[in-house]
Amino acid sequence: MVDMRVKVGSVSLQNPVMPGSGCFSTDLAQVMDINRLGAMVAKTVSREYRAGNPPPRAAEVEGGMINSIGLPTKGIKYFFEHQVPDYRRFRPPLVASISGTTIEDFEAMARDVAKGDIDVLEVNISCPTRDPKGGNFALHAEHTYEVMKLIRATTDKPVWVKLSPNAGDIVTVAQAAERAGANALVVANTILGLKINTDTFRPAIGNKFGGLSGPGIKPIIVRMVHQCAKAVKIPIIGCGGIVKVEDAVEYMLAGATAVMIGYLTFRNPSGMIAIIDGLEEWCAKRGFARVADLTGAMIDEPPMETFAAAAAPIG
Amino acid sequence: MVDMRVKVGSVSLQNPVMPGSGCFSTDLAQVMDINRLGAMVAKTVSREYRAGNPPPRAAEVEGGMINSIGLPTKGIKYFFEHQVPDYRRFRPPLVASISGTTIEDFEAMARDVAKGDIDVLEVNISCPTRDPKGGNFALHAEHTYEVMKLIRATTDKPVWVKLSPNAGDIVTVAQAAERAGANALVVANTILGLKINTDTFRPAIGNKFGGLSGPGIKPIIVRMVHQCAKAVKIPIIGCGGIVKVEDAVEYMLAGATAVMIGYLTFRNPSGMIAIIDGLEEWCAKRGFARVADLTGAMIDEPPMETFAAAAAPIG
Amino acid sequence: MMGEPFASDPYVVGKSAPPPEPPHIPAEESLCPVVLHDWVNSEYKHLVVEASPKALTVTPGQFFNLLCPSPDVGELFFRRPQSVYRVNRKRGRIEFLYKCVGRGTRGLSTLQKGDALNMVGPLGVGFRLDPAWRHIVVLGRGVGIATLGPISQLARDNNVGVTAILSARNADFVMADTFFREAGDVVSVLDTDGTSAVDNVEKILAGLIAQKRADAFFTCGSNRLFQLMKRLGKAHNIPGQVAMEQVMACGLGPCYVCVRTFEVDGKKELRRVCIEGPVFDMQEAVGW
Amino acid sequence: MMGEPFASDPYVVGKSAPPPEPPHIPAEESLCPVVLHDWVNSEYKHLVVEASPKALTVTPGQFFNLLCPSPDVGELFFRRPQSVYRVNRKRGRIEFLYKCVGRGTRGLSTLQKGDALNMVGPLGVGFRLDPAWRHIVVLGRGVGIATLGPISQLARDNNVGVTAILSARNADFVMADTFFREAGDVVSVLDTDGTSAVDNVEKILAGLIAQKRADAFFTCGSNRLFQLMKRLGKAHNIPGQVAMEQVMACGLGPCYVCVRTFEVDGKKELRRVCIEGPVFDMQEAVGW
Ligand SMILES: Cc1cc2nc3c(=O)[nH]c(=O)nc-3n(C[C@H](O)[C@H](O)[C@H](O)COP(=O)(O)OP(=O)(O)OC[C@H]3O[C@@H](n4cnc5c(N)ncnc54)[C@H](O)[C@@H]3O)c2cc1C
Ligand SMILES: Cc1cc2nc3c(=O)[nH]c(=O)nc-3n(C[C@H](O)[C@H](O)[C@H](O)COP(=O)(O)OP(=O)(O)OC[C@H]3O[C@@H](n4cnc5c(N)ncnc54)[C@H](O)[C@@H]3O)c2cc1C
Ligand SMILES: Cc1cc2nc3c(=O)[nH]c(=O)nc-3n(C[C@H](O)[C@H](O)[C@H](O)COP(=O)(O)O)c2cc1C
Ligand SMILES: Cc1cc2nc3c(=O)[nH]c(=O)nc-3n(C[C@H](O)[C@H](O)[C@H](O)COP(=O)(O)O)c2cc1C
Ligand code: FES
Ligand code: FES
Repeated sequence: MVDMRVKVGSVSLQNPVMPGSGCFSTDLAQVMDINRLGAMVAKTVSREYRAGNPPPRAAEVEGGMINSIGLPTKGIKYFFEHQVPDYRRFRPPLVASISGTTIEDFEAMARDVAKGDIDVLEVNISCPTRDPKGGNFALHAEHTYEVMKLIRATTDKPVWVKLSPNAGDIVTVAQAAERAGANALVVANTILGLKINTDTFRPAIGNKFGGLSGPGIKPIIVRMVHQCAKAVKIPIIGCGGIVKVEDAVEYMLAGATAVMIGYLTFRNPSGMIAIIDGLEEWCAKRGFARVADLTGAMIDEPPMETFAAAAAPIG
Repeated sequence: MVDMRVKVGSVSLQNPVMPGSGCFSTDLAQVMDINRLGAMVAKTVSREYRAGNPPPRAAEVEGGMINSIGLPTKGIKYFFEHQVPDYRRFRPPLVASISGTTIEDFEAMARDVAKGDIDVLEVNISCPTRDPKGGNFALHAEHTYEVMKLIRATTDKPVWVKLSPNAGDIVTVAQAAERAGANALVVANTILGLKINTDTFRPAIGNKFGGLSGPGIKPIIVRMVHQCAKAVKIPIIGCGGIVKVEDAVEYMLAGATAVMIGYLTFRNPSGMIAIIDGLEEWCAKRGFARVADLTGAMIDEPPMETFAAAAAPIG
Repeated sequence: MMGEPFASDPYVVGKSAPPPEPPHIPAEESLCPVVLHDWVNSEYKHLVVEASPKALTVTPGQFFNLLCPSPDVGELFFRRPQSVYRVNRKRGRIEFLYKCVGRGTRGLSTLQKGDALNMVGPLGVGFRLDPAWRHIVVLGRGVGIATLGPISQLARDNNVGVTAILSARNADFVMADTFFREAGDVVSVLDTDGTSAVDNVEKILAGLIAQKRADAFFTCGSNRLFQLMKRLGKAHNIPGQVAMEQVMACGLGPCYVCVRTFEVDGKKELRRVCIEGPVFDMQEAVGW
Repeated sequence: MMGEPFASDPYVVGKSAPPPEPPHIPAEESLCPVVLHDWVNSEYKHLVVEASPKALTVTPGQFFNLLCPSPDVGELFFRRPQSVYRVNRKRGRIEFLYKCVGRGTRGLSTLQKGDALNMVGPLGVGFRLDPAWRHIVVLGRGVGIATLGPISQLARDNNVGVTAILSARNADFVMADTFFREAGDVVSVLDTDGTSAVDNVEKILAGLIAQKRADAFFTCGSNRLFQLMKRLGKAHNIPGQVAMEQVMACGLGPCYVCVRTFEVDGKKELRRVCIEGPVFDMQEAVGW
């Protein structure tokens, strides 16, 4: 028996696997048992109704996809009146993701959403599909600090912040978020990309630029998780390109306490359940009594070969 | 007959396809006719002998590879005594890539290398395998400006600069390079990544972090090429994940004047030749008399569907 | 690497009992053996698979999201939606009629008899049939014809008369006319002889309306013909349904990739084709 | 997407004449039909392909870089180097003996008779045979045995005596002993009976040295045994060659992925296994 529970700060999860925001809704009850998830993460919500970006909204690329959905939302009122009760039919903790246009808007959103029937507030300051420069507050440490400091003051509930891989220096951004009082980091959102259709000469998606996700970005995000884990004390949730059990393990070895999954669900609708089951099996086979012991267990030494001298750097 | 010639500033190439630095040497004459290339790009050279990083130096990832070779070099003396004459057995223009440790070192390298028998000086200020923060001068606009300004003053030969996709804002770096007098931008070097071996719990490569290349990074780099092309007037050379003719076309549509290829050569040793031939065929089929006409030919409008209103954003 | 073609554990048709599961899970991933897979003309293929009990609950207009094999060594990522063309519940079979247009359908076309097709479904909101209707008109073009098969079959089973207007480039591409003939009258209109022109189709529809053989309209496959039916439907107060398409990622509702524009009381809104459709009210749809 | 499995235009064995090309291109990408592909024990497979004229110029110790099919839907990227185990120039065939260890070799093992294998080669610097030698000793373990095949064959063809010491876990994994027996004497040493212990192999080698049946040493496949041979070679002034392995990307020289450490006059240096090797001077190699 493997103990699959993990704690993301004060939040206890029955297992470390949850969906990425925007890749999950209760519609998935069509194909899977939502109660098996570590947590439910709702689609990012804004205060007002937003239609989102023009279609086509997604396109395949080698090793992944790009999307520009544009954060469509029915607004905060609809969220609490219809979506939250709908989520509450299921047992896992509910993470609400919020977005805002200005720092004041973010603060007000945090205040209003956190007092609702949700368990965790996830702050999406990193959506690349709204700002063509590739993110939002999460591109800069100071901006992140300012917005997170204000948000932190609005609530006692756990606050997670979703960082942007488009930041030039994600480590200082992570440290700024920690200083501002964030309880956990989600590393990371999508990477800004462009695909041009060589038949039509036009961008492949309606908004021209879109966020890259899927297995192709995994080495980049695993690196960021590792760098952040070395630099902060708060837990990290790894997110980007997990499509098999070993990918989840890799994120945890790099320092993640839990993981989020997007892309996989599109191809394998109940893939998250398979990852949960597979992770338990993997731990059992490798003799890990607690999945939590994987966190940060990477051996930070070169992969020395048998005869050490042959691999050692010289000169 | 398609006119395959392109001009990268004052440098005329018989076609727009050349190797990326570090992915080419005259050893490739074992499998291909080097004289068919648009240009030859030599491996980055430093002043002194460098052994490079400990093996393993590369690992496969989904949609690409990571590598950390560590810029091994026999030094500038060996470069001119043995390597340049070796390259000169072939006809395409020779691009020498240089690296330095400090700004003074870069300036001196530029002075010494540019006066040798080479056609273009490529300045590699972006190698992610030397600095674990993911690059070098190319991470910041000011640093790029300073080093390029000094280098520019050392020579009348064309100077290209290879930018880093790890920069948070590659556009301002590109503009700084242009202001400093660079004749062309190479966009871009590899993206810093990490792969952990889930059997051994150790990093997959000897230097822990490595640079990600291959098709998985293409949407990111195509986006950067497009952004830079909008922001600068000097020509851009697109580089990252080209494995088929349409990839080269996509880079040119995004604004590239020419392209560089790395990854493909590892799988398909004479792949560059196939891209040259295929590009000519593609142009002929699509009615382009000059391959140069593809540069920047992306139609910068949404991929509207037949019935425009259905695709238009609302609200 | 992606590893196995699916991380989840699909229901394997003919190999295992359906896994025990809570009753509220209406769709599933299943591995369905290919029984038949033939070209019907130079562009369209007819695919018949053995389906799982859950898959066989599919209703007219619903679709499956198919894991098409890659046609080359590159990876193919998104599933490809295909609506069901025919269901044979007695023999436990589901049929698709699809056009080879790109990598996904080209990959699909490589499946051989006996290969297993990974399908997720049944998905989406299908057609509604009001038993009070006495006669309906279905108007399809190209692949749209496939989508209109099951509703025509259902109408016949409920003793509702069907006139099927099948529009195609030429006689080769009038597919399934014998199948539609079993369900009712068939009128083929072609580009080759000009009968497919909107004007001519309008005349045919006007005639059916005049004869009171048009209690409801159904269409799929052509924006031009959809706009025509919408206009006539509005003018003559005939209820209508349209089956729409859009690029999909999840096929299940969460991702909001598959939206189209709709208009209700002058207000535009976006709806998801995969879960709010693919069948929509004809007057609310804006087109594509 | 990657599109075709190769962007370049390989030489297709049996299908086309070699493309006209400048004479200075010694290696090539070729598509070689599989003639035979059998398991020799639970871990090793024997692969025989029809090879191109250029491929058949391979010399002992050289290798090919093989495009292994992916064993699953994930993409496999790097080629996998395999040295040649046997060449049959008369029948135009090249043979490999390889161990299934990971995704690449598992993918390789799925090739069926008649399938085409995409190979690049011949590559690298092979073994050197000095016709003045009267008797050589080859010492191989595991897959290393395969690599030592061609040099043993060449020695015999040049009337140089060969003693082959084949080290293996147990009798099942002593491969190709009949093949080596054709070339000379075979001594099998096993883990199961302790004969493979370094001490025992040292005794055997000392015996051969004493009998003057060791004009040169050749080894491949075990660092332990390599260190032993290096030590004895140094002590007795016997020239030696070792075939080494390293993860490769290009297999051709440019990328510097495949380096190992060497030591000359107390100075360490890195050399590329793919083009400066895979066969190196035994005294200069440091090991692995
Ligand atoms: C609900 C629904 C039912 C359908 N039923 C049928 C049917 O019965 N028969 C039939 O021939 N076709 C049907 N289609 C269309 C079919 O899904 C597309 O032809 C197919 O996805 C094209 O894939 P491709 O890779 O071959 O072509 P691509 O080259 O990828 O694309 C060709 C066109 O297909 C569309 N497309 C691409 N990817 C997707 C995707 N993931 N989801 C939806 N559309 C996409 C795009 O509009 C694109 O322009 C249906 C589509 C939907 C949404
Ligand atoms: C010059 C040379 C000749 C060889 N000859 C033979 C032979 O005759 N018979 C035989 O069984 N094996 C031989 N090998 C070893 C063979 O190349 C590896 O076993 C094979 O690459 C493993 O691939 P994999 O995907 O199955 O395993 P993986 O799981 O990828 O790796 C298993 C091990 O193989 C090695 N390896 C992985 N990728 C590469 C690569 N691209 N290049 C080199 N090594 C790699 C690594 O050390 C790794 O630890 C030779 C290697 C070299 C360099
Ligand atoms: C279609 C789509 C919609 C998304 N919407 C959101 C969103 O609303 N809010 C958010 O924080 N992230 C959003 N994301 C990002 C994902 O949560 C996740 O960070 C990213 O996709 C990387 O994970 P993956 O590679 O497993 O997909 C979205 C991603 C996709 C593909
Ligand atoms: C093994 C390897 C070595 C490289 N060495 C260098 C180098 O010395 N100098 C340099 O500027 N870029 C170097 N690069 C980067 C490539 O030139 C190129 O920018 C990158 O690989 C992206 O292109 P690709 O996806 O086509 O490989 C190297 C890349 C690889 C894979
Ligand atoms: S395809 Fe995801 S919501 Fe429709
Ligand atoms: S594998 Fe590239 S140099 Fe040896």
